[in-house]
Amino acid sequence: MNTSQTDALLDVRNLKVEVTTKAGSFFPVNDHSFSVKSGETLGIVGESGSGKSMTAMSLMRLLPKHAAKIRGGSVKLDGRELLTLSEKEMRKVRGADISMILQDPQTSLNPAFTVGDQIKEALKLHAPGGRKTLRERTIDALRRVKVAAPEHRVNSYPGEMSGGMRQRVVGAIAISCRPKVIIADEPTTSLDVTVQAQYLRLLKELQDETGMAILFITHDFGIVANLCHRVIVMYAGRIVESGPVAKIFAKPAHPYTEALISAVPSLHGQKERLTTIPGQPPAPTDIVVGCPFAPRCQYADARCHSEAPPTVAADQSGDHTTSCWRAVEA
Amino acid sequence: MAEVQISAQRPRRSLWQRSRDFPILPLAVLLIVFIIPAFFAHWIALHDPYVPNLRARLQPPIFFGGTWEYPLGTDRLGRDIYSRIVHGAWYVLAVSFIGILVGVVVGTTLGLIAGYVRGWFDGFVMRLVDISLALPAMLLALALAAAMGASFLSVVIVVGFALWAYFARQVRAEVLLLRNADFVARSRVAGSSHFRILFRHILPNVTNTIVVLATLQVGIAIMLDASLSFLGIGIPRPTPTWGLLVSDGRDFIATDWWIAFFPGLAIMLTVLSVNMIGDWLRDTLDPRLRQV
Amino acid sequence: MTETPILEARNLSKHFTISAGVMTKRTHVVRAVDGLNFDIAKGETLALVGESGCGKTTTTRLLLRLQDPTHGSVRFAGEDVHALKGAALRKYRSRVQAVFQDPWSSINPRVRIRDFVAEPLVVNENLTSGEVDRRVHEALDAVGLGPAHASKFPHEFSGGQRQRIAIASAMVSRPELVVLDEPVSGLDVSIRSQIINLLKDMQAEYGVSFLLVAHDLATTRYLADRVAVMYLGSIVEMGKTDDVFDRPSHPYTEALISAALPSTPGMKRNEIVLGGEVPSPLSPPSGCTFHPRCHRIIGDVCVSKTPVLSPDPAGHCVGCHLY
Amino acid sequence: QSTVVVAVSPLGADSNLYWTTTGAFILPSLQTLVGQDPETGKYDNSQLAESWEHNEDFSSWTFRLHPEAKFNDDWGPVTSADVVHSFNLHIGDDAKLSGISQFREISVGAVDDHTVQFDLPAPDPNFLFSHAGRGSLAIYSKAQFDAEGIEGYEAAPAGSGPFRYEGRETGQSITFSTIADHWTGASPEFDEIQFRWVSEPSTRMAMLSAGEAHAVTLPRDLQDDAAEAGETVLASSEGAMQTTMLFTGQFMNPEAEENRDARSYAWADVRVREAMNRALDRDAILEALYGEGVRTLPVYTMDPRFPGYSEEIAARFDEAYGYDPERAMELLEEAGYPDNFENPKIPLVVTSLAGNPEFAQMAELVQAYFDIAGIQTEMREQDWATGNTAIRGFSADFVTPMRNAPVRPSALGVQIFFTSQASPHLDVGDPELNKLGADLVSETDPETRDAMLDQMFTRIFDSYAHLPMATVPASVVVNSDLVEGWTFPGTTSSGLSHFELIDLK
Amino acid sequence: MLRYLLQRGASSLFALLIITVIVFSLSQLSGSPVDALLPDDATQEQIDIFIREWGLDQPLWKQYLTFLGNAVQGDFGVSLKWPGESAMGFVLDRMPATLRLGGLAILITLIIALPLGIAAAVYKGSAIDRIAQGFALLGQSMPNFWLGIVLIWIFSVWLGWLPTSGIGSFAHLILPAIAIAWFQISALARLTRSAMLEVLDAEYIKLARVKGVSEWAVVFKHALRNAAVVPLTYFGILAASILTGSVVIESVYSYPGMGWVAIEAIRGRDFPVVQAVIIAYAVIYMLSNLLVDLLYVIVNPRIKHG
Ligand SMILES: Nc1ncnc2c1ncn2[C@@H]1O[C@H](COP(=O)(O)OP(=O)(O)OP(=O)(O)O)[C@@H](O)[C@H]1O
Ligand SMILES: Nc1ncnc2c1ncn2[C@@H]1O[C@H](COP(=O)(O)OP(=O)(O)OP(=O)(O)O)[C@@H](O)[C@H]1O
Ligand SMILES: [Mg+2]
Ligand SMILES: [Mg+2]
Repeated sequence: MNTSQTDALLDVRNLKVEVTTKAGSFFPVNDHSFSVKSGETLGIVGESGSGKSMTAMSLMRLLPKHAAKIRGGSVKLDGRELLTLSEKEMRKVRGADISMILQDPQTSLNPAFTVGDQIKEALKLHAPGGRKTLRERTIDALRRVKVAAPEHRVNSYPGEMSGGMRQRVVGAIAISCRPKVIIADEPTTSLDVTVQAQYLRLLKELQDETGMAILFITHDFGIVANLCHRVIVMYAGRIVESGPVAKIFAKPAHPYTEALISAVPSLHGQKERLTTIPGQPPAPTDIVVGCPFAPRCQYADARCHSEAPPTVAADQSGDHTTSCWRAVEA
Repeated sequence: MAEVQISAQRPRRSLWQRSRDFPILPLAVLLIVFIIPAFFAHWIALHDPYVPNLRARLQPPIFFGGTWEYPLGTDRLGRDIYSRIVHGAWYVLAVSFIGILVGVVVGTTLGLIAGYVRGWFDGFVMRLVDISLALPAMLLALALAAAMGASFLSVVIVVGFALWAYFARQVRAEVLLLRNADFVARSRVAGSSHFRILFRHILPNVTNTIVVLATLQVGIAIMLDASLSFLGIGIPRPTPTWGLLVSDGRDFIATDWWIAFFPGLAIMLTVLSVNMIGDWLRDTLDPRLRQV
Repeated sequence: MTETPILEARNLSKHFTISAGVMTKRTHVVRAVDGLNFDIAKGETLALVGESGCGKTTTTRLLLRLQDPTHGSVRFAGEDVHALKGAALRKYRSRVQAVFQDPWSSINPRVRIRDFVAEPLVVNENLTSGEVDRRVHEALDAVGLGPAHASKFPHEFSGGQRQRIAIASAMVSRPELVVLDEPVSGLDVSIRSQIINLLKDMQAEYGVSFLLVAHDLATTRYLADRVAVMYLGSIVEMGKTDDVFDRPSHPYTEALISAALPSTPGMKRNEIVLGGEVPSPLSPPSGCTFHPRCHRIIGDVCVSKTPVLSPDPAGHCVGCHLY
Repeated sequence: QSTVVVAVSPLGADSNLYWTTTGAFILPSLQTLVGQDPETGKYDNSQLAESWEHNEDFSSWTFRLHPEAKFNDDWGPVTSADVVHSFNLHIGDDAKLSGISQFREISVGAVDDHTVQFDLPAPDPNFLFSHAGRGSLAIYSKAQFDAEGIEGYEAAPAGSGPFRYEGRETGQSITFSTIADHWTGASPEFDEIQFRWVSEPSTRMAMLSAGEAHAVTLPRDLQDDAAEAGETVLASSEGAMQTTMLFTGQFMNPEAEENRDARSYAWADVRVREAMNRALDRDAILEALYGEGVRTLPVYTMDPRFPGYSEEIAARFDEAYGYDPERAMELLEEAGYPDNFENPKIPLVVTSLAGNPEFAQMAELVQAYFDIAGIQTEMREQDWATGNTAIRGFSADFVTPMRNAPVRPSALGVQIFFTSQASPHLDVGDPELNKLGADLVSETDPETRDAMLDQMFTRIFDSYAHLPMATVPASVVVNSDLVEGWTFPGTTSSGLSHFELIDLK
Repeated sequence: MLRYLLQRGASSLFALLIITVIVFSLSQLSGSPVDALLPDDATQEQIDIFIREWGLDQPLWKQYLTFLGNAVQGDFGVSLKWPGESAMGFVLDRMPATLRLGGLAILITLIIALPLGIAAAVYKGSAIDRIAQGFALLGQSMPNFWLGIVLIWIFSVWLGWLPTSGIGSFAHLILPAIAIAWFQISALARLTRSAMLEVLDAEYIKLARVKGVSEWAVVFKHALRNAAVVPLTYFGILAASILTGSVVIESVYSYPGMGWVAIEAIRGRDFPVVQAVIIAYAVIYMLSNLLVDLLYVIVNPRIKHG
């Protein structure tokens, strides 16, 4: 386990989020610890509902007000604790130091304002300037995300743009104040293959240019394989495995990761029958004893069903961890 | 994709699961002031609601100098207010129920067809909706009463007329969405006729809307009935509809306040409870309707 | 796989007229589908791939007779689909079925699973209710759901289970062709493979033909026998899956396949970067519609002349002036 | 400057041209020929006519005008020319006045500057009623007409009364100022009087309580409440109104050609009519409706103030009409309705739409008493017009409340409500009454007339031709902090008059 | 834009045409004006003159066409109850009074309902929300004439702050406006609350927060601009219900506006005025809906761009 990494830009320790609903309360983020360095891309993969977005929103401290509460842990950005900041201080951090690209380009822009206004608003909040300079910086931000004819596009409404273009505008808002960390929550799910490729390339270029860290949330292993340096795999609110991408693809330590990787048909390989994971993930409010993946795991034994596995190193290097009894035994 | 996941994460809870937050108190109130009186008036009334007792005129309610014989006091002709309210419940129930039924049947049918076939018929129905919204119900009621005389029927027609357009509009809007739903396409692929699609697939999906809307309209119907009585064009005397009771007692608000107060309270409690239950139904069955 | 085709689309076109805005009376014509020609053989899977808005869904809707074509025809077992009436139409309805993308909206939430699955039987065939039940249970069984589920309502099922139910309903009338419009893209990875396997099994067991529309190229490759690549309403390349994926001929196909991310890290790929925006079908470019973004443009001919889709001896068709 | 505010319910029509209204409210700035004593309601010369006389058979009437009478605003003295001019306006095509049809046959001429003579087509001993109680003729200034035309009247009609027309807000109010040195010597204690039309009684009551109004008209029950709250209820010195319930249809002559359905009316049988009368506890009903001190009415339209009043009938009232439910049931049984008069139900008309608040209650009370005797009724909410249409079309089948306000001379009333003479549709179809009615019109000998009227009332009384109710004074509630008193006879259509006599504190 | 409004205008005109048919046939259904307008003792001759004058002897369709032809020119004949006044002229005369009253009622509604609804949405589940919802429910369950009378007694009679009835000063408007607004406040507050809740859930609100935008700006700039469409749509209905409310309330407060005219005219069988007043109501409703359409385009730039 990579404890107390001194060079970590964003360091999350034992983060716990509780959600309370009428059906009961549960922890969609359960004791999460991870960190990212500058210039690094950390992938977060996991099934729908596994708590990826919750993790992201708790880092921004923008959890749904009544439903969810942070129940412990620490989030340090550049050594500064974010969880204890006042709301006002936190507002200064948002957008400026840590920013976010949301999932759906169709709905994440306000339809009532021009895209120029929406970019300008972010700039004005964190780097005020005169009308003219603001406008120039707005156009510049659009240019950086490769929007054609940015001088004209600033006056467009989101409704007049294509999905790919809108997602680039969302990107422009996120990077406009040159944040240190960007959280991208499935930014390409609804985009076409070709557009997606363009967008990912753009993100990479921007990262090279600014040295920002990216937390990339996705459930597409293709993206992880091509974009990320390290990855954490989540299942039912827990981190079940984390480590460098190459290692995890080469030798997944958790049965869930293993199954997930082999369940994806390959574009070029053989057409053998796909591996499947039987069953369904547990409902969030289900009370889980033992390993949450045990009911679907082909290796599960009695202990897996009765006792939750600890997080252990999967190999000697210490940068690859997993929580599985098999790894403990090994 | 986003949508899919949202629904994937929040599977529908069954009605039973949601019944935990059912508003018990409003239901109890409704039963006590509305439903039970409506059906069992003869058993629970203390006096004949129609027979004046000229010796017991204007008795105040109990605790205000009255007696248990007339717990809510008596009116100008010495009739027991409590018994009149209890008997009136039936008519209020009947007017709102039948009036809304008229509105539901007319509005839903037109809305369903308009939304499904689109084209000129849709345009025509929407114009009718405009027209009915443009003609204040109260004026129509007045004109109708002048034309055919006030009667139970005319009140029901007015209530139905005032409400159908809301059903038509809402149902149509929903049908417009539903007709493009995949399950409708699937059903057509399977070979279903338009009739079957409309009534087997689309109608069941708007019933929640209709039920919720109907519940929320009960209040409006009762209020309309009361206003009609106020203008002297409600259900004719001596039927003790609540609206008539309030409106008969309105002149005495400053002195013999109980004549109008208790029927008014009955209206208020009923409408309040119905609305609360309607709100709950809406939140439970059909959150899309939040804007109704 | 080169038997007589069960379905033939000839010069199939669908143009939509839309008004240009609330302010003007002008209208535009959207050529959503423009002059498609393709066949589907018995037991074969043909995949349609292409960018969003290129007309894939519209094509399926034409085949399913949910819309009428502007030009051209669809023949199923030799008969013009859009001219069918009465009993012949009912027959067609039971022989061609569909599965849609969204498992949440493709099942009527107010109908029991049994009734949903049984619908193609109930409306097209005269069966006793016992017979219907038997067939429904059979179909549910085939997709791995027990008969106990028949009396439940859709909201009691997960996305993956719903998609199984949708497949059961599509298969219950033993159709000869099933149109699959993005059948797995709404599902999580771990569930997705279950459905893909199921579809393969079904085809193997019943010999049904599939018309598959898919976003995900890997899935397409895994499921399809032949692929048709669409761009702005037209097919630009069509051929055996392996041929198209391993040796793409049309520049657009090349770009498309190169853009797909390999699922293992460290794999090299020569990504072809497409310039410009996806053009709007409202005003498609002249000549070859792909020419403004093409990296292998050869000259004026691309701008002025519409290429034709010409097959090579192996049946691989490409619509490009290069060939 | 002091303004007296009087709030009443809205009038049937809102106009300065009196003849275009049906005649409910005469502007207090205008005068009629004949006045009435505020205490006794007797005709007097307090208005424009100083004296009058008629020929032997009541067919020619001569009025002498007060020579000192003059119009306000310097429109000159009131002369015969003004009377003739006004009369011609009143019988024009746009005239809607109640009773104006009789006027149309009259010829009027100026004898001299201050004498006018009316020549009637038939004798009319009650001619003065048209000039006082009913007030069919209001005197406008010819000089103003000649100078300003009808527009002048519409803007501000000059009158000769103790008030000057100041202006109106249509539908809302009308204001008059007082004339300082009026030719009659009347001098109101206030500078202005404003009438407000307010339809909600509770709002009027609120106005009174809030001190916004000096005097308001209120329904009976609210009068009690107002009295309890310390306000003063002033009743008119004379009966202002009679109420009754009438059977419709020409039930006394079921054979009549146009009366096709009369046979099916239960009340075509005199026993049923008696039973219905016997079923009513009038004392209780009237107490509930009008409070104490209201007189029962032996025969509708018969009034002690007018010729034709019969002491004998009044004396027999209790015996013949007294409350006796047992007798009522016996009668019903005899008439063939042994138990519980099932069908047909008798429709009782309520007309709350037209704003007669006590009619609804009257109907409800009557229904309750009928019910005790086993007479089934149902309420029918119906306005006057619909009722009149039915009566005119001989399709009326209901019992309807009716009022006679102001109380007409007996001869006039009985004609209107019971014979075919004055109103072809309201009569009860009794050949005998119709004949007497026809004879009465040409009869001029007072004694014979008295006898004939007596005969008619006896006939009506004995055949239980209606359900008579009460003679009721007009009343007004005044704010006891502001108003000391006010005497008015209650003999006009609106009940109110003699505003100059309002006595402020 | 213009075309869009023209289109809406044309369909409104069509609706108006239908309304004229309804209005006309209503007057045909009811008892004859003869009995309403002539005294009980009118002679046959008087009746005949009347029938000829009013064209009551013509065939129905002819009567309708005459009616329509005149109606188009704003001529509904002369009032019967207010002699000397032209029917439409009389209604138009009263219209400013009603518009003033309705305008104030709308203003009160907006001033109270919008902040209340917004606050309830922003502080969902808090005390404010519960109070707002309680208030909303209460507002929807009290008969407005009853409220009107209670207000008179409290504020005019007992407290003596405001006049009981009538027209004139601004003070005269306050009570009736409140009585009319009461129900609308609850309806609009509920609506605003739910629209705001919907919008506050949207992704772009999240994005605004991610940018570090203050809560105030999130609510009033980002959310309200989008949520405003819903209350705006309601505006047309609001206008109609305020007009309807004015019928009863104007009667309670003896406020001589259009609603008062409507009732008095119907009671007095003044058909020309009844017809004029209904048409006038309909026109106001249609116009307010056109206004809403116009505002739509302003609030919601998406429409402008097709
Ligand atoms: N506002 C909320 N109220 C209650 N529960 C919520 C809320 N938002 C999310 N949840 C629950 O929290 C859990 C984690 O949700 P989260 O959105 O983090 O999943 P995710 O991994 O991002 O899924 P996806 O891939 O679908 O975006 C889920 O079970 C979800 O149902
Ligand atoms: N009913 C319609 N009216 C007007 N245009 C339409 C209609 N249906 C589809 N189109 C247009 O036709 C084109 C093709 O649409 P289609 O839905 O077939 O694309 P698709 O390939 O299925 O896209 P996706 O991958 O996003 O589902 C699009 O530009 C679309 O906007
Ligand atoms: Mg998420
Ligand atoms: Mg599609």
